[in-house]
Amino acid sequence: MALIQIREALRQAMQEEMRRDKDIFLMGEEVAHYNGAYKVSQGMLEEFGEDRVVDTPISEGGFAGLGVGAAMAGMRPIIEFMTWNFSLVAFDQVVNSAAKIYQMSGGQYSIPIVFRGPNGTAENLGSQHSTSVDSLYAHFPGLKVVTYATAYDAKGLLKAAIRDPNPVVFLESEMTYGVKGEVPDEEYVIELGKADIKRAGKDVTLITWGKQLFNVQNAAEQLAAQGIDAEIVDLRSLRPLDHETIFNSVVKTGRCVISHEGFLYAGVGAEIAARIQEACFDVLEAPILRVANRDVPQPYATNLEQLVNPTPERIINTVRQVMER
Amino acid sequence: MALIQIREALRQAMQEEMRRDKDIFLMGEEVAHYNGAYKVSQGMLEEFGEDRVVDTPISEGGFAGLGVGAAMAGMRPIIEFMTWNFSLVAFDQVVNSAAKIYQMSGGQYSIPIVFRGPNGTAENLGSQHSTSVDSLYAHFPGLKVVTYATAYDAKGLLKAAIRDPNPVVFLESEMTYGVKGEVPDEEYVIELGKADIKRAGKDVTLITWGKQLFNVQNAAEQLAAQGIDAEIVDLRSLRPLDHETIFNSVVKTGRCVISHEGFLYAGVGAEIAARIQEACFDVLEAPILRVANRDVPQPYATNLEQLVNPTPERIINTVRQVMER
Amino acid sequence: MNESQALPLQSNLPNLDVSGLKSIYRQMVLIRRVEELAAKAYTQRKILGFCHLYIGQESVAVGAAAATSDDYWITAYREHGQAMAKGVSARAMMAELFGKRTGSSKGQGGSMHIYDKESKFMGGYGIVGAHVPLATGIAWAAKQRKEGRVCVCFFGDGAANQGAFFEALCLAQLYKLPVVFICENNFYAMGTPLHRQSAVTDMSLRALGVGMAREQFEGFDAEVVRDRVGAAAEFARSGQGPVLLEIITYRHRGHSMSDPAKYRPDGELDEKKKSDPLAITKERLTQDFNVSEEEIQAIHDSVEVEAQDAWDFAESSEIPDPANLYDFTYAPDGS
Amino acid sequence: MNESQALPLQSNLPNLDVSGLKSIYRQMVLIRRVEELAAKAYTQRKILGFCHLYIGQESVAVGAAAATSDDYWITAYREHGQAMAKGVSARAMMAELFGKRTGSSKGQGGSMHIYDKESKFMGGYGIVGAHVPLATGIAWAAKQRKEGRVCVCFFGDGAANQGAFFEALCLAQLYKLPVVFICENNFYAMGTPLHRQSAVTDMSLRALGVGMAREQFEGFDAEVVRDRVGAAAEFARSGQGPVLLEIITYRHRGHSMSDPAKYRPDGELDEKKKSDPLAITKERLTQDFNVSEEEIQAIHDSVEVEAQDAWDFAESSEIPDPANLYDFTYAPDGS
Ligand SMILES: Cc1ncc(C[n+]2csc(CCOP(=O)(O)OP(=O)(O)O)c2C)c(N)n1
Ligand SMILES: Cc1ncc(C[n+]2csc(CCOP(=O)(O)OP(=O)(O)O)c2C)c(N)n1
Ligand SMILES: [Mg+2]
Ligand SMILES: [Mg+2]
Repeated sequence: MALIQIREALRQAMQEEMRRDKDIFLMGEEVAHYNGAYKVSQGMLEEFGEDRVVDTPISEGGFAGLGVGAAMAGMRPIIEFMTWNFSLVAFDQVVNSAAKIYQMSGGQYSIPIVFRGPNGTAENLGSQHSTSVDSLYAHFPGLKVVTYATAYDAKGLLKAAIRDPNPVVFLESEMTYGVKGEVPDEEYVIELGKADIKRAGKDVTLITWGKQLFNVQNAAEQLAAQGIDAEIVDLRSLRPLDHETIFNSVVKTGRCVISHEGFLYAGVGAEIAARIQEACFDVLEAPILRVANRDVPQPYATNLEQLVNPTPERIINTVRQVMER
Repeated sequence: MALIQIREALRQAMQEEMRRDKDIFLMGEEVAHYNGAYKVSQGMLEEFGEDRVVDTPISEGGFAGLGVGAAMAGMRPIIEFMTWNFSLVAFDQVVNSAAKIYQMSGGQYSIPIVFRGPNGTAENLGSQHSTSVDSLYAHFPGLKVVTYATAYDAKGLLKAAIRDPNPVVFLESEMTYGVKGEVPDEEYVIELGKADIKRAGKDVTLITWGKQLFNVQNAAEQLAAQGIDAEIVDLRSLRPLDHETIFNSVVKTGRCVISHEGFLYAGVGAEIAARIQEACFDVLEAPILRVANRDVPQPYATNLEQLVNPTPERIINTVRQVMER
Repeated sequence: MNESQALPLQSNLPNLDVSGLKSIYRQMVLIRRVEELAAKAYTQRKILGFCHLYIGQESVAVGAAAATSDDYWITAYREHGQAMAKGVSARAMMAELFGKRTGSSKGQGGSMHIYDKESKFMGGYGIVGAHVPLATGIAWAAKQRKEGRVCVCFFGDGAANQGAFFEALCLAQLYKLPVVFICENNFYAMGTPLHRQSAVTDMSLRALGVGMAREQFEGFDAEVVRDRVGAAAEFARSGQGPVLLEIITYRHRGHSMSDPAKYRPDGELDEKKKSDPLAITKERLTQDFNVSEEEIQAIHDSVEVEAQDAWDFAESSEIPDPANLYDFTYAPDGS
Repeated sequence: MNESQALPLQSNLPNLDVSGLKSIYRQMVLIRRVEELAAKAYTQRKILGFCHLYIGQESVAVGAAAATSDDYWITAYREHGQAMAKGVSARAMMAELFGKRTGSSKGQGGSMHIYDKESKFMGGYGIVGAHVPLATGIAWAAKQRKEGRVCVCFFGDGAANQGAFFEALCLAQLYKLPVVFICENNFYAMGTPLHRQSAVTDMSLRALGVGMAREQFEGFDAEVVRDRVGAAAEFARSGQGPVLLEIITYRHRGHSMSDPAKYRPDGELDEKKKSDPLAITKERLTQDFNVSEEEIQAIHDSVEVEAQDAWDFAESSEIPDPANLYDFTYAPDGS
């Protein structure tokens, strides 16, 4: 076991896979000579050279499309969006090219590509730099959507994403690249589509994913002190969803709160709520509640931003509401 | 009252508003000289001239942005996407420019713009031409999202959308442009944000919007013959949502099926289900079920496409499931 | 460094002999005949959705194929002719249009999405301009793997207004990728004539803004197309970078089967039909190569058989099996 | 028709007198000083998020403002200098950076989103290239309403690779819209030098592909910028169409406050500082207009007061009222 930063875990995942398979390359803005806007790809240019770690001009639609084309022709590109906000100018390439070519070609061309980069709110970046894209991509069959909170998950999931024969949207966070976690010395891969119980509990199920896990864990600790024993389901994979783990937990607790970053309306949380109430109708003792961003474009000022974000306090209050039913 | 096609109703809405306010103009591919790819703007070039009915090159991102800029400078553009599929190359302009400028500028610049065009599946157009964008846009605060099924609603809602000081995503359907309906001779405007009960009933609430209403009505008639009296709530406005009408209906019936075009995952239907189970938990006698596209990119072949689409048969079966609880 | 490469480039292709030219002619006749049958099938509602015919532009695809038969191709939705020129059989083509499981995309794609991995035909696409960046990626792969192949990318005059097209030009030139961009200028984007959609009507000028080699020429003569595309492909193949070709052509039919094409000025179509690609190559065969009218007729007869066979094959093939509905969303693990 | 307009264009602006030049100088000094204070506030965490300084590029905004004071402006996220040159007060600017309700965007926007309707400053934007199409719409409105105004649109060398930029050029040229596109070429897009992000390093060449008038020039001298932007604005204002200007400049600081800018070749920064816009205009004032060192010092003193006042104002202003959180999502009916 080694204690490493999440950015190192991600880097190791890419390095190990690139050493194994010379068809893999990393491409994006500032990934090579600058060593990555957030230093995720530090040193990779040096190891793999300019043909495999490639700086691009600012043209997300262009290089996302380049990646898809390269994947069709048999390579396995990793396309970094400096942040997922900028993927919105490449939206069509992800949802209409990457997601659909396998289908349109009647299964002739698979698209083994990973799109990755930081997602969601950081701090004080304003509304154009704070979008959570989770639900926008998870909406589309043909894509897989994966995220993580810990270094361990980051590495194992990214390796699985790179090996997957399908386009994977891989959501990171610039706020947690520096967070450290234990990672095994030996190789491991975490199967996509499996949620992880990050805390076992019996009173209420808290469902979350990505860095919001930290807020949820914080809330769960405070709740424990108040005598409420929460189970935390970290989805890790948004598409496909791990129904079994989700439903088993809710069947056990009978109560559920979903918390995630980004907008509530037609978010991934809505989908999970809709599925749970369908599958677990008879065991639910309270409505499923959600805690996400308040429904406004992200303001710059700190006091307003904190009001918008799904904080541990809001989670706690919501759980208490659910418990009081 | 006059019996007119939906395309005429839409055209009348634009014409009447353009006569009233010279700041309104219509812009898009083939809207002028060709009279519209689906003839919605037939004759408008002749009436209003080249400065107000404007053909564009194929550059949706460019002319969507042009519209937003013109709105900032005080005009009221109507931007036609030949279909909403093509808005995906302009996605950033809609969600990052149009939706956020009012907020980013601290309320200095409102963006009175309507983006309109046909949405969702037509027939045998393949996966790149069959996207329902409802949830992609409804996700974003700052946008309003409106749709219709009848000629009456089409006209009244489009007029309201044009008058609204905010960006409105207005979803039409090429399949129903030729469908006729009664429209009053005198002027009328339908307030945005109000759902409409298209059929009163007491056993189950069917929630829908857009041309899917026709499938739902078809299903409701068959259900009536089977002794199930369904209430149909036609949302018309997806953002903002008319909670009152939705919840009142579900409180009355205790059962709910939501049916819409497009993908299920993080669709608008998920949001509505999540909200209903939250607000109506105690009165629900069965889980809320959804009937939407099956979770695959739209195939070309007719037999597969029909399997994918949310048909009256699938709605009926789902309602029966809900009734049997 | 800031200047576009001077053209015309030199082509090293040997001249076509009579059998080569006959095969080009046959291919063009076959494309036209299959397209005519597609039009007929469309009116009978055996083919549904959008259907964009290539009639009038055959020389572009067939000429280009004669120069780049082992290279990658990618294109837009007006791709029936290109698919066949590149190697898709009339049967697989027609069956796809009919939505049958024997179609080139197993009935999943339809008219706008013909694919054939075998012949390196990387597909037809429906979002105007969006496939152009894919070409840079295909060329990227070809270059990295030192395949010596280029990627030929077709698109229309209308597509040359899309940001995706521009970004692809930038990337291809920056990385010196082996792409031959072919703008098929048929003077219309749906109902909009070129001069109302672009301030410049020489679309090859787009190359100037990124320093790319370029050439504009008339493409009604398949031999000329073969020569010029060959030259561009040689240039790209040799590592000197991409080329933007604008090939002037004309479509005889409407934009799609549902477009009556009333926007054409009177007489334009008749005028353009004087440079029908089939007539030009036929004249060359009969005048310069002394091919007899009987031989020409024999070509048409054999095409007729092949085209009818394709129809029959399509008609008699089975529709897709509903049991396979979910098989085309995700590639299975390990693939 | 297919050729770009020959430049340089003629400017009809009268020469600047000493008071005009002094006011330009003062404006540049003020921008620099406010930026320096912003840097200081950033290290004290009074300003948060991204913060891109304009130091080194002041002559571009201030020179352009002297030629287009009543026109519309729109730009990207490196816009503090442009906002102030156009009319945003140091107070409103600094208060926005501090996230206060007295800020130009009421604390909603922050560093990247300064707006001021009063001075026709249509905002700073964060998605590279995406604001360029907005400029065509602003110009569209100005043209329709016969305002006689142009829209000046600033963006970086890196932005000239985005599809949005290209589409905007196409539209502006097709509709002959009064836009002056100003590519501020500071030779870097974040850490990537120009020659690694574009095959051509003369970004004004982008105009050739759409037939647009263009000019490239050095912009360290505010007077030159005023003259050339004035000429371009006259051209656009007179209905002849848009112009693409590439103005060569340099940023003295990193891309943003978090970039140490280690990618610069040794000595480059020192070399570039020899053409510091402030030094150039100061020399012109003292050498050609005989302005005394005392007068110069007086300018600096008054700037110091104004900049410090802005800081104090920002610091002492109140943070936004949480009660207004939902007031900035939708404009109220009737507005
Ligand atoms: C992004 C996008 N916008 C609009 C359309 C609708 N559309 C389909 S073909 C076409 C015209 C394209 O013209 P051109 O590129 O010249 O090709 P041609 O049809 O002449 O072969 C348009 C506008 C589309 N498919 N995609
Ligand atoms: C679409 C998009 N991609 C990437 C970024 C991240 N980014 C912000 S500024 C920048 C560099 C821009 O360079 P340039 O246009 O030359 O402007 P400069 O910073 O030099 O003023 C990048 C890559 C972004 N904001 N938007
Ligand atoms: Mg064309
Ligand atoms: Mg720059």
